[in-house]
Amino acid sequence: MDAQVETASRELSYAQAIQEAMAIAMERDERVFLMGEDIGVYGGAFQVTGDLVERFGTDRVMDTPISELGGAGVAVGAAVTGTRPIFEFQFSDFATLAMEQIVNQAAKMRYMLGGAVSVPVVMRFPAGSGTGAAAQHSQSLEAWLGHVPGLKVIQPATPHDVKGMLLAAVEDPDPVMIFEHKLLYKMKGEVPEGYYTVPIGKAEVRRQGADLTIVATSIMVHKALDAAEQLAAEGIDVEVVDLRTVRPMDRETIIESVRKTSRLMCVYEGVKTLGVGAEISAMIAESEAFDYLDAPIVRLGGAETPIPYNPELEKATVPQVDGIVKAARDLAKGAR
Amino acid sequence: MDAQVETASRELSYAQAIQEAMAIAMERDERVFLMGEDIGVYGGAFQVTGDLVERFGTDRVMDTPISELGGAGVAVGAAVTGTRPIFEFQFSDFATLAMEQIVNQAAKMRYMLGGAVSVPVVMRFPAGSGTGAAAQHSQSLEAWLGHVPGLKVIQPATPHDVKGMLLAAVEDPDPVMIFEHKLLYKMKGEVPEGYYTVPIGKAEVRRQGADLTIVATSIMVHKALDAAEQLAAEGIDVEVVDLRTVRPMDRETIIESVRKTSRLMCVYEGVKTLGVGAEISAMIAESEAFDYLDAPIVRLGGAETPIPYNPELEKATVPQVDGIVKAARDLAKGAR
Amino acid sequence: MAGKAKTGAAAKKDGANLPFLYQHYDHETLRGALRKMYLIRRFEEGAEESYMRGLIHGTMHLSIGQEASAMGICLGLTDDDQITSTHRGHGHSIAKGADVSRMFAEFFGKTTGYCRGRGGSMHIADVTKGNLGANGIVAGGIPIAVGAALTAKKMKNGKVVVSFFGDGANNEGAFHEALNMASIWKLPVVFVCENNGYGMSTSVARATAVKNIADRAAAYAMPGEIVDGNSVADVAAAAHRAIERARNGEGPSLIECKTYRYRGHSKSDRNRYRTKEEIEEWMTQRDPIEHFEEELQEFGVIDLAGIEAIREDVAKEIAAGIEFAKESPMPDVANLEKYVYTEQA
Amino acid sequence: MAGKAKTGAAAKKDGANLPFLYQHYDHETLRGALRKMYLIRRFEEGAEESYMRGLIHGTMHLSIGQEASAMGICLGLTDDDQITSTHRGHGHSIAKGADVSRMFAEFFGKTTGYCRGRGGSMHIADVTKGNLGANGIVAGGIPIAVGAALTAKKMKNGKVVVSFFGDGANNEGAFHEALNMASIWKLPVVFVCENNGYGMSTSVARATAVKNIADRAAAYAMPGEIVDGNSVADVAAAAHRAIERARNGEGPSLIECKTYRYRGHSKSDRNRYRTKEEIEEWMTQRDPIEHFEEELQEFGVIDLAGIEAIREDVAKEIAAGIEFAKESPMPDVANLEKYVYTEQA
Ligand SMILES: Cc1ncc(C[n+]2csc(CCOP(=O)(O)OP(=O)(O)O)c2C)c(N)n1
Ligand SMILES: Cc1ncc(C[n+]2csc(CCOP(=O)(O)OP(=O)(O)O)c2C)c(N)n1
Ligand SMILES: [Mg+2]
Ligand SMILES: [Mg+2]
Repeated sequence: MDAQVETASRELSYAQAIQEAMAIAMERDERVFLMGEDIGVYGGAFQVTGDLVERFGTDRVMDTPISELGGAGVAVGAAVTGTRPIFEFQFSDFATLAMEQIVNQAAKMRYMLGGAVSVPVVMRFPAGSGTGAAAQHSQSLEAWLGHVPGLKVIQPATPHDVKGMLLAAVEDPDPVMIFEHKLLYKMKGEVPEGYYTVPIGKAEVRRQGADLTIVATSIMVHKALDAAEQLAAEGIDVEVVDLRTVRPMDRETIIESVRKTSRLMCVYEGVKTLGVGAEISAMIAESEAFDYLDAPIVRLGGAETPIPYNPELEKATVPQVDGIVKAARDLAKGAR
Repeated sequence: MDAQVETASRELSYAQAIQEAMAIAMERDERVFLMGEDIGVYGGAFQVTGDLVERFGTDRVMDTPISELGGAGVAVGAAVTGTRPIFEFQFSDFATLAMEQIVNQAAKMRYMLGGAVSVPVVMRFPAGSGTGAAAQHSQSLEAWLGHVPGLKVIQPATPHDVKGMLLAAVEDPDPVMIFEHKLLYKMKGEVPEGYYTVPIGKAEVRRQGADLTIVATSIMVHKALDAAEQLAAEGIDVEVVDLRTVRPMDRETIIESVRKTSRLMCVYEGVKTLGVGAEISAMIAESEAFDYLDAPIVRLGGAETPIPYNPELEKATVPQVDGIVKAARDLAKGAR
Repeated sequence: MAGKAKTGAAAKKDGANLPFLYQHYDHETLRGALRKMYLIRRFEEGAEESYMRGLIHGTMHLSIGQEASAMGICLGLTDDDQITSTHRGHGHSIAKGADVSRMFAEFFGKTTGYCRGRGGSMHIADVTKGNLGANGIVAGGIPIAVGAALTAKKMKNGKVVVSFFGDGANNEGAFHEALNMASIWKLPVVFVCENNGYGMSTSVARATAVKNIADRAAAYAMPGEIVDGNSVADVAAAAHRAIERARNGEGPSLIECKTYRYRGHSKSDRNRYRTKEEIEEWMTQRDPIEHFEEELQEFGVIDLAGIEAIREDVAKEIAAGIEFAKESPMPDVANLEKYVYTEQA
Repeated sequence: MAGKAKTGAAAKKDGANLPFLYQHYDHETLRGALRKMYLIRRFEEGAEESYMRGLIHGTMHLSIGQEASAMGICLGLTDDDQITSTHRGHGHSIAKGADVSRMFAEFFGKTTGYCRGRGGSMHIADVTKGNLGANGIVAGGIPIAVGAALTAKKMKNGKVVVSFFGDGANNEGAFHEALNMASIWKLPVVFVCENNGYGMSTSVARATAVKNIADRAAAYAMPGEIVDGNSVADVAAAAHRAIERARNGEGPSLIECKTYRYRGHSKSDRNRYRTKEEIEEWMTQRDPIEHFEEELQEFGVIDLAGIEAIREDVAKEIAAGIEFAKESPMPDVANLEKYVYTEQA
């Protein structure tokens, strides 16, 4: 799966895997440094940077003032002049303050200058609902950035992937946006030691299946896998594809899967309308795989509402395992 | 089509129609006022407000400093406390600076407060390419806002509609975002005198046809109609649906059309990936209309690139009549 | 809270040596202010405890230690005046007149809450009392306050708007843009920076180029005043001047209240960025409630028995509020998409 | 332009009565500066004419009348130093060493242009000479300049970064956030506000709460200096101080150059917001090139014949540049998506 030989591995949480990736990146390349609000002594709002400041010092683990637009712009300016900043937004929702620098500057600078520069900046966005933090701290905005040429947008779903993709992102000459679901931070998984990369732009089949393809993103990969287990007991054999990269999207892997199963369901947490699943669906509907489709393409996305505070309402806002099972069952029905 | 009786009409440009709508709104309701950069004595970057400041004074046609985030926030705060601001962004690209106030505040305030307030703000976004203004002054970002529950997002394509929809927007209790293609500003069309509204949320069939449905947005409606004329000469009978509203989307009209023609093409200027056409396509692919589809759903959207300065490159970036004709011909082929 | 001002003779009698607060407000109002400060503190302690017990989820930001600025400012406002608040907004909410029962209910996610369970702590609001809402976005409320002040000016309704925000917020672009507009348009708004020394873990010295946030007022050609944010009397005096100025059409002001939060930033704070001694000193030497109590006693506004009565009364109100919240119904999931848009006939 | 400084004896000989500019730079450098100012003006006149003739499309923002600030600032910079520029960036670009042929080629949309025809006037850049680019977003370049200065500090490469922006830009949040960060981190950056009195149609008085943009420097604890932006000598002296300060690790400065643009804001300006008299006065009484010529003659740096020679030379360079641009090839539409991402092996 990865270019590099994987050596020993052990269990790490998703947050630890990110931290390890950042430490390795900083050790390998002195141009790499971290910027963000409270990532130093506080360790980051989600303790992702943790104690890195003690190891690398305040010059390489830089607390910024609460200035998302300016901070992102500083990262862009630093990147374009020869460093490799990793910029942490405290919550992805605050990207709303920095869209100018992300979209008008970072994404377009190389193009506008006819190739004269590259902008090797990495931005990290803790995203998603489920923490009771309500409407302004729970959004999933990856679809916005996925709409922007010049950016690469990833949503790693496992500790293994987030480490490898972050290391790939740091080496990427272009701006890479990483959406990290907050509920994944504590999830554990096998993570190889040392340096390795996981390529940006490649989806991964997490589970082979014959009856139905679910393309899921981020935390929904795990919910889809849970649902697949339940459905297996009913005799419905689900293939689960982890999208991993929103932009550029891995058409081949998805098309191949749909060709095999003839049924497609997209599961994503962002608002359904114009969310990532809209693109997956539309991409298949205009591809050669269209001819293989035996049923409508189903999307399970976030409800058409801001994220509410009340935990029951909050859960109801995004796809849950039960809902995936039900929708997949309905979709698969016609197949047998 | 409209609730109100239409009286005499005459030709107006799209820009004049907007100006007339704003004047009527201000005359009808003293809570209505305009805010924006250089909308006063300058008349607006595209001369949309024109000489309104002479008629209504600087208190109701307010020049703001160059402060998009703050300006939008002021409009939101004014709206929530009892006025009806119409806020002009000089270019839609500058929405990138104000996404925080648009998305976190205006769109969510009613919800977060459990219905205790409404936010009747109107924001106007001159959008699109074709003016040689390059990457930071040519974007089509309606898909972003279309992804945000709490907002209404419209793209009127004709002078008639923009006047009626703007008047509807001003009366709407919720935030309405209007994307106005800059190349439409000088386009002329019949516009009824006086007050009338065109409903938000209703698509419009601009041309009846049997072989193929094109759902187009904004300026692409006109290109699609031109293409349809050419195709008619070849015996291909195209139905052209003007989407008009991105959010909430008029599923019924589109489904009905696809049911009739069995073929769907979406034409839009925004970047193809995750643009408005992705939603139209996905909506049909999961609807009952799926069963009527005789061919893949084709999307013609903007290229996966920032808008270049060079005029030939710029044209190549967005769908043009020739390309629509060719794609529609290919799509229709199987039909006969 | 609409503080009741003394009139004519009563005001004169107290003599000019008394601080403004004690000259300007009658005893009942002052006792009411103390009561509200207790209500704020006990509300937050109650919320904290409910959180520990798993009755409240999510996160919350407690303003314990900062009660004087909320109270001192709101004392000068009428119910018609408006405020915008912050993530640390419980104090502002209560000082502006919110009912703690409905606040608890909101924290418990209940339909009887101020936001019908949709908003929680970070979006607590009470528009009937002029509180336009807490805000999850640092500095997000500042432009909104300026917009509210624009409405006030346009409608000539005499309202004044106060925008509360923290020291961290002053480095946001929204702060800059909003203060500039308020100034050029001479809007009736008062900017109140509650400088508790830190934006999360980042001290003012590390985040802000100037020593005092009020030093930035000059960049917007408005008066900037620094006050002891733990002294109700000092805050109220500055608030009065700024509110009068706003009310008279003379434009905005910036007040910086130097204060301190006792608790961590939120529920995820390891407290590595400040010393125990520092916290200890503020808690023992500069507590705003203790300080106010001493003054009130000194000026004969209340005695120990009176204070005790307030404490008991507040404890009851808090207990009843929690009870109300517990008993209240949860929202119906079927109503998930309600309130996204305004229901139209 | 790396201005050549006089050394030792030569510097001394000129005596301390001369303005800094004439003490510090040798005659050749000074004549070079005049030549560049002509180059800027003639370039823009040439671009304007080409636009009228339909050879250039889109829009453009001419800096005619503002040449002294571009030149006076860049005189103090080496080729390694960097700048970020604005929508009104032709002067900065040329002053920083760009070749007018490649600039014309860019305006004509040709592959030989600085941006290979992708950027046009609003994105003109020449990174080999340290110009990180014009910017279509007002204030968009300011944080980027601070980032470049952060690189300089991290890499200890001795570079100084200048960020040009207009008076209108100073009301953007990006200005505020960027200046604050530059100050707290003591970065080697000089903020240069070219105050030409208007942001599009909106005068400083109507848009900005303070009279001078430099008044805002105090809010970021950095020196703020106001200079006659139409005097190369005044600009260069202030630039020298600020650049030295930056180079010595003492942190950022803000320089406000009071100047004026002769032309409309862009190609869509009805010019309703200022009077003919005002324009006339600046053009006839305060032209930066005329002013500089007078000084140069007064101090014996050049004579009329020398000036005439420069004019002719510049005219030739401009004509050749336009010719080059006309002759250059158009980009191939097949390459539309090139340069969106970095080509990787
Ligand atoms: C735009 C934005 N950036 C960051 C955050 C995360 N955050 C919440 S509160 C806070 C600190 C705010 O500091 P200050 O303004 O001083 O208020 P205090 O918490 O001290 O009351 C931060 C960084 C946020 N909510 N919004
Ligand atoms: C963020 C943003 N807002 C608005 C504009 C439109 N615009 C371009 S230049 C300009 C005026 C800028 O004024 P100033 O900063 O004084 O520069 P000047 O044009 O006077 O050189 C405006 C409003 C823009 N390009 N970017
Ligand atoms: Mg603080
Ligand atoms: Mg200007």
